[in-house]
Amino acid sequence: MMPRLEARAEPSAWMSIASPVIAIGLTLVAGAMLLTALGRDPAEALWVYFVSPFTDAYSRAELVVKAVPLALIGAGLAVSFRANVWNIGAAGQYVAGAMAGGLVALGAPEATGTAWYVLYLAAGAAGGIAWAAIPAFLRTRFNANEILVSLMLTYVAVLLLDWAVRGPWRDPLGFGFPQSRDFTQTFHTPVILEGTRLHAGVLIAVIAAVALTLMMDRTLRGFELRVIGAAPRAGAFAGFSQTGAVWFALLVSGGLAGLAGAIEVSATVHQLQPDISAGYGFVAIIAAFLGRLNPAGALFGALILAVSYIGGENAQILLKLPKNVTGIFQGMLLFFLLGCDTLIRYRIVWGRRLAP
Amino acid sequence: QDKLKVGFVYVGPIGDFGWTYQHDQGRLAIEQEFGDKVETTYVESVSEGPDAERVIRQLAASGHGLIFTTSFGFMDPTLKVAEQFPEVKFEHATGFKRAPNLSTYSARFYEGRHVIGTIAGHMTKTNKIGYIASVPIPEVVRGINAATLAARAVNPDVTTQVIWVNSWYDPGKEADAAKALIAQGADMLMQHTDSPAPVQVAAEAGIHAFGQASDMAKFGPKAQLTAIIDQWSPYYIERTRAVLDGTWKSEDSWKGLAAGEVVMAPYANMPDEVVAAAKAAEEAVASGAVHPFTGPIKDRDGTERIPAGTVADDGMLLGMNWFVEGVEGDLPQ
Amino acid sequence: MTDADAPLLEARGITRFFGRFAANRDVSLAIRPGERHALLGENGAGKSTLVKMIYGVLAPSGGEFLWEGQPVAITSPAAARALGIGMVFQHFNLFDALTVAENIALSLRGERMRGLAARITKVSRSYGLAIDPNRAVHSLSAGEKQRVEIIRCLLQNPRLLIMDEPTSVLTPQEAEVLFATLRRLSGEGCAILYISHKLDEVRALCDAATVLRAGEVVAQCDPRSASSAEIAALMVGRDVAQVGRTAAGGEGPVRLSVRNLSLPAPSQFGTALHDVSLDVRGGELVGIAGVAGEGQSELMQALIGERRTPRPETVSVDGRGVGHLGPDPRRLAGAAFVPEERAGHAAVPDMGLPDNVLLSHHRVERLIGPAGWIRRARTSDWAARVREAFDVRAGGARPRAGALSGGNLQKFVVGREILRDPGVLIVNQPTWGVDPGAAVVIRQALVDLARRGAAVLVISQDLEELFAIADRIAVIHAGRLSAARPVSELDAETVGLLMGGAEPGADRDDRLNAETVHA
Amino acid sequence: MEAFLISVLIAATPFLLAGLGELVAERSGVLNLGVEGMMLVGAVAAFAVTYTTGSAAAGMLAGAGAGAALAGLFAIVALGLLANQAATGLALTIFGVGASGLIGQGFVGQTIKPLQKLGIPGLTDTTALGRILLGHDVMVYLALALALAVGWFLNATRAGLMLRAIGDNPEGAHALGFHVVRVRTLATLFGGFCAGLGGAYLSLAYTPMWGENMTAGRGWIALALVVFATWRPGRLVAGAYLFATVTQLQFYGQDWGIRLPSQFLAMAPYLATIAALVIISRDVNLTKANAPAAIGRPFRAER
Ligand SMILES: Nc1ncnc2c1ncn2[C@@H]1O[C@H](COP(=O)(O)OP(=O)(O)OP(=O)(O)O)[C@@H](O)[C@H]1O
Ligand SMILES: Nc1ncnc2c1ncn2[C@@H]1O[C@H](COP(=O)(O)OP(=O)(O)OP(=O)(O)O)[C@@H](O)[C@H]1O
Ligand SMILES: [Mg+2]
Ligand SMILES: [Mg+2]
Repeated sequence: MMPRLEARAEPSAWMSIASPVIAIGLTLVAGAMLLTALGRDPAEALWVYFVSPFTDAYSRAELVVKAVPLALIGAGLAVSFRANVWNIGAAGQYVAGAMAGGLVALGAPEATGTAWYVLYLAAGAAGGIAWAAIPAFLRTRFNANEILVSLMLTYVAVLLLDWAVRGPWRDPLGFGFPQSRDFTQTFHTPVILEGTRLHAGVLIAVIAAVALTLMMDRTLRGFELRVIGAAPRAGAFAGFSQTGAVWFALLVSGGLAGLAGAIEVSATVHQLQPDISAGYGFVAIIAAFLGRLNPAGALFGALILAVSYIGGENAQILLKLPKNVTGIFQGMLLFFLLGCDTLIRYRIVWGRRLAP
Repeated sequence: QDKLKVGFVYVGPIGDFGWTYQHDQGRLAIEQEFGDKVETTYVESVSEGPDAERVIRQLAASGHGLIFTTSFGFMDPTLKVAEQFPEVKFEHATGFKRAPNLSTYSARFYEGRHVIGTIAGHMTKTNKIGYIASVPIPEVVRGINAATLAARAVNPDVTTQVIWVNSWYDPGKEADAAKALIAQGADMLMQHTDSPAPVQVAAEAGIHAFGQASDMAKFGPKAQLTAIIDQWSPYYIERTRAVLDGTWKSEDSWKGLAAGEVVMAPYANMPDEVVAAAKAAEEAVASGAVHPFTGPIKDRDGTERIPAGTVADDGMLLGMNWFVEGVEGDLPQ
Repeated sequence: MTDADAPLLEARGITRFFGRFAANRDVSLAIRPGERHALLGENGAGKSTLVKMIYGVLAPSGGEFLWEGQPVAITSPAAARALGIGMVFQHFNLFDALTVAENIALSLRGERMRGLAARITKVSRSYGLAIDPNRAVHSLSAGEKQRVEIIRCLLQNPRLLIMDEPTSVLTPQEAEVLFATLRRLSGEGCAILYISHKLDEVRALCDAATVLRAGEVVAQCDPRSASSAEIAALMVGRDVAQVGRTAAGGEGPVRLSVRNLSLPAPSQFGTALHDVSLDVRGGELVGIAGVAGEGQSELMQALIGERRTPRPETVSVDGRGVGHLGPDPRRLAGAAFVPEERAGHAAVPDMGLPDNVLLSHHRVERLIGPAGWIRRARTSDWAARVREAFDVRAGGARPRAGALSGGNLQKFVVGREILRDPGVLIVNQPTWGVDPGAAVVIRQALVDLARRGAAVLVISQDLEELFAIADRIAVIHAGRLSAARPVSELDAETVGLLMGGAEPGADRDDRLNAETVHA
Repeated sequence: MEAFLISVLIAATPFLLAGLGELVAERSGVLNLGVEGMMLVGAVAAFAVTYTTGSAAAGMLAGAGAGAALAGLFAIVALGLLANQAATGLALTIFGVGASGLIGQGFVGQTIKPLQKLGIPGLTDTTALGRILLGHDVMVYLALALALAVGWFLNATRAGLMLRAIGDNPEGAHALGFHVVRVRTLATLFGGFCAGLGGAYLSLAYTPMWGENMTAGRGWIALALVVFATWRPGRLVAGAYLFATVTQLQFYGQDWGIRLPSQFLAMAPYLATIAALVIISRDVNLTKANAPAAIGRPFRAER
């Protein structure tokens, strides 16, 4: 007897809480099977993956450090996806933000004072916004698919950064290696917990996510984006501008991605180099979906992903498990989550229901 | 019970059959050599960005006594963690920042390039060497120059055509670049990228190529003349032993053919007299009789960079960002 | 081994659940060859559900079908077609991107495309339903689309033809052609199962009727010998009131004025508007008649402000030119709108009723506080008032708009605008697919609003409706609007001719030219 | 120039294979963004099987099968459980990258015999045209044949008609008795099959080896090509060759003395894609004409 989906009269409130829990549970089960197949003790391996990152203060701080850019980008993407605008190029906007920030930090080596740091962050956001404005313009003006345009621009941004740090921005004292000069102390995001790398960026991420959540749920602007995402013609009837929504969604998500780039660079590596992005832009998409396209939820999604990353590193160190297992875990988690979310609006029935 | 834990941080996957693969071979050599006395760990595909510091620290914190970080981009994070863990010994490849518990090491691959340049100078019929280059850093530029100088010493008509692929590892791009070079008339392919794709292309086109990082002969048994093998095992074994013996101290190691860190794969597919010339060149460099960068050397604008009778010092080598005469292709400044 | 006396198709005790909800319960009926059988019932009575089961689209939860006396399991539309059952769907079931011939080929098994075009032309000629097999379906008018659906059935030589509300998109004249076709078919022995809300039509055409209410059969009757009022009472279970009309009040001021409105077609599938002009005075209800796809949606878009013109004076509300403005300023000027499609245009199905109030009222009813903050309590309050005033029934305290039945959602979107007491109300298809009971409520509300001094413009394809409520009627055809004339000077025949494009300056060729110019 | 054209023909082949598969899937209304993941898994499976069995044909099939298997996963989640197709596709890519790396661990640094070149003695070697057009491996021609076959299937067969109808209006197709989910699943599997073949081409012919992430973004380009081609197989062929030309230019361009930083040359394919998208999309009628109206929209059959 084949299982069927049957629509629920109303979305299940219970399932919307339970779904991520079930998804994580299923990931654990499937993961355990995979680990067993690889000849590992699943209990130990799962402990390393999912518990060990919480066991000491430094690791806990690192979880947050890893989660900050994911959360910032993910929160923006949640807004964008809700408006049915598919910004897949956050990685490019992240790089553009880091470069724009770099323009300030490298251009003003003598600068001191918080104002400069704020200017630096603003430049980062502006860089992301500028990069996101390209797909926004091409979509609204020429109807060009924003998924593909933003994606292609990611490659362009990465190559541009590569060129910059090997060319004009190369550190003259760096033996020709591809990296810029170090940012001065002015442009370091302050550490907020001594002895760790936990930095003030986390505050920005939390504030941004909460603010965006309030905007989406409580303000006309958020309502507008939700309406246009859910029923574009109703948006037109309400007098909301589709073009405006595309611009807004891309600029907000691009701006946050750019901000994430600037923060990350100024908090961890303190200089520009080709490899600053570490795939954040792409993975943040998962964070947004894990948070069910709710900006505050993206905080949670980012944290889960951070656990899977750091757990994955620990698994390499402690269990000598290959890195690829982490990718498989992330893929599975997303599959299960997407699958389980179906249960919010549908129930599974086996065979035909003949009577109520 | 006092096992020494040795950690490795890799920039790529151990499956790249190039840079990271060779470092991992070095790691395995340590296990071979010391057996029960050591335990090794590696973390692969660590991006050179924000993650590196955490990974290195995690290794230090989990009881590793010796940690090799095997890419230039790990320099600052390694230094930072080294400051936090004074009892742990760190070894950073290809960098230039040191600390009491942080050594740096690299290998003089350009010595190998001198040898393959010599071979190419003898073997080329079209007088054109194709060079698949990854990214424009001094390490790569130095290799191009060393090979070109050696080839032109044998045959002044040789030119080297460079194509940048902007990647250390992208088989498709490397193959495409190789084909483009062959189309341009190159009958010797050199590469400073990690995949064996160019050797395969050479094999297919019936021309010759030089392997990179590891012996790629099986990808082109008829094509590969030799390969420059990154042989990290002697250094890794030596440094591990030093830690075990308590004799480790911070230093800068930059060794080449003489120390067996740069090894030439078996010479093949060439006449005996070329083999002899290759061996002679190898021998001369290893013994120190010949330095690949001996003046007079002009860059391709005609400016004399190394005057007659002098050899380039290490500082010049480390910062090399100009092409010698005979190299064609763009060099970003 | 068929029983000669057995009905062609018999349904016995058919039941169908959607979740816990029984859309059909113990439904039995029988149809004989050559019979023209009407299936009647208010919205949601279960008519479409029943015929979908007969056609194999849905599977019954219980009960059985007999074909010529033998039990059959109709497991798929293909199985139904193999038996000789053809169906014309309530909502067109055509593929816009494909040609007429391709659309038809899809429902014919083992048919060669090559000979098909010729057969289509032949059959369509013989039934007087001319159609070009090579045209893309998206370029067809609604009436033509229906022809395609019918020809699709005819080519299968059906023995039972099911038609689910076929005439809602036809002019009276086109409907006549259809009835002639159906009579001829039944004369040839084909049974017809006919669903319609238009009882006069049913009484003229059908010789048997089954009435459903809330999924159950409540009556079988001969429609020829019952009055429309009697049948309607059977359908709803009580007497259906008539819309009460008082004569239009004296000459009020012009509150809505449209002046020389022209707009190119929005896409290759749309209709261009040509020089549309119209005045609606306060206190008056003006109707715009027309078959589907003649520019009604385009006109509606232009009136709402979803599409604008550079010149303000093309649309004026209470003397203020708003042609260049969007929906919100027009609402602020005193206008209110109800577009045709309730789910997805007039309302967001996935949102609750308060959010759907916000949709059109966010600016005009001060539902938004400082900094764009939504005033939740006020909004909910508004939604509750609409529900109460218009008897909008829905399960649950906070239902999604999409969970409301069509009629209830329609009452909500109409009520939402009327409760604002707008000076100008423009409604497209106010009671489309709504049952007689709910329709009366809505129509009465429109008339009452007009009598309170508002200018009400109703666009409708339902002529009966317009004659019941409008003071003046204009006809839209090929994007042109005729002059509005008082109902007293009009009859259905005249309007029908106008709808078919009979009157000056607007014949079909002209429409084609217009389309090519704007394509 | 001759070598350039040959390179273009070869470089276009994986784009063409993966693009055709995605085109068919999208025509049925399925947007599968997981092409990159399916190509990678195809590449590793093809290599592994060819390495162990020595048969390139078996490898090709294995690659295609592995791609289809991953597509099956997509079908379960996106078509069966109605999950958001864009997100499911991204998950598929992440999963595919990880899985291919894990499977490929033992095959790094191994070699196989490259795919046999065809060639007509006398013709292939003697003339430039012969060298350019003839004498490639069988997949180069198979990809072209596949394009013809897909074109014929979509435009001239009843099944193709049905597939297009489903991509246009799944509800309507369902009411006519077509099995929407079944057809979409098959189209998705075909998409995975072709993507797997495209991956297999990389690891068996283009560069006969396995390396992690060796597709290097080609799956994404294939996706862009489908839009560029406005969902038409003929245009997809043109697009694939055009795109391969731009890709090859970055190497030959350095040779031909185009003095631009190599990074800018490397950007060219991406910028060209954007430019092409803009040119194609600005004409709404051109895109709309073949764009499957229901693309990406989940469908649930009620019966
Ligand atoms: N897809 C669905 N899933 C669950 N419930 C549904 C669905 N469609 C309709 N319903 C339920 O069935 C009821 C009737 O809905 P529907 O819109 O089909 O009615 P209708 O025929 O238009 O009725 P009305 O007479 O009000 O116009 C509603 O209460 C609704 O909750
Ligand atoms: N797929 C479905 N899921 C849930 N409920 C449904 C579904 N389809 C129909 N219903 C419900 O079954 C009931 C009967 O619907 P049906 O479409 O048969 O009505 P109808 O008599 O054809 O009405 P109308 O005159 O509006 O066409 C309605 O209440 C409807 O909401
Ligand atoms: Mg209904
Ligand atoms: Mg119905």
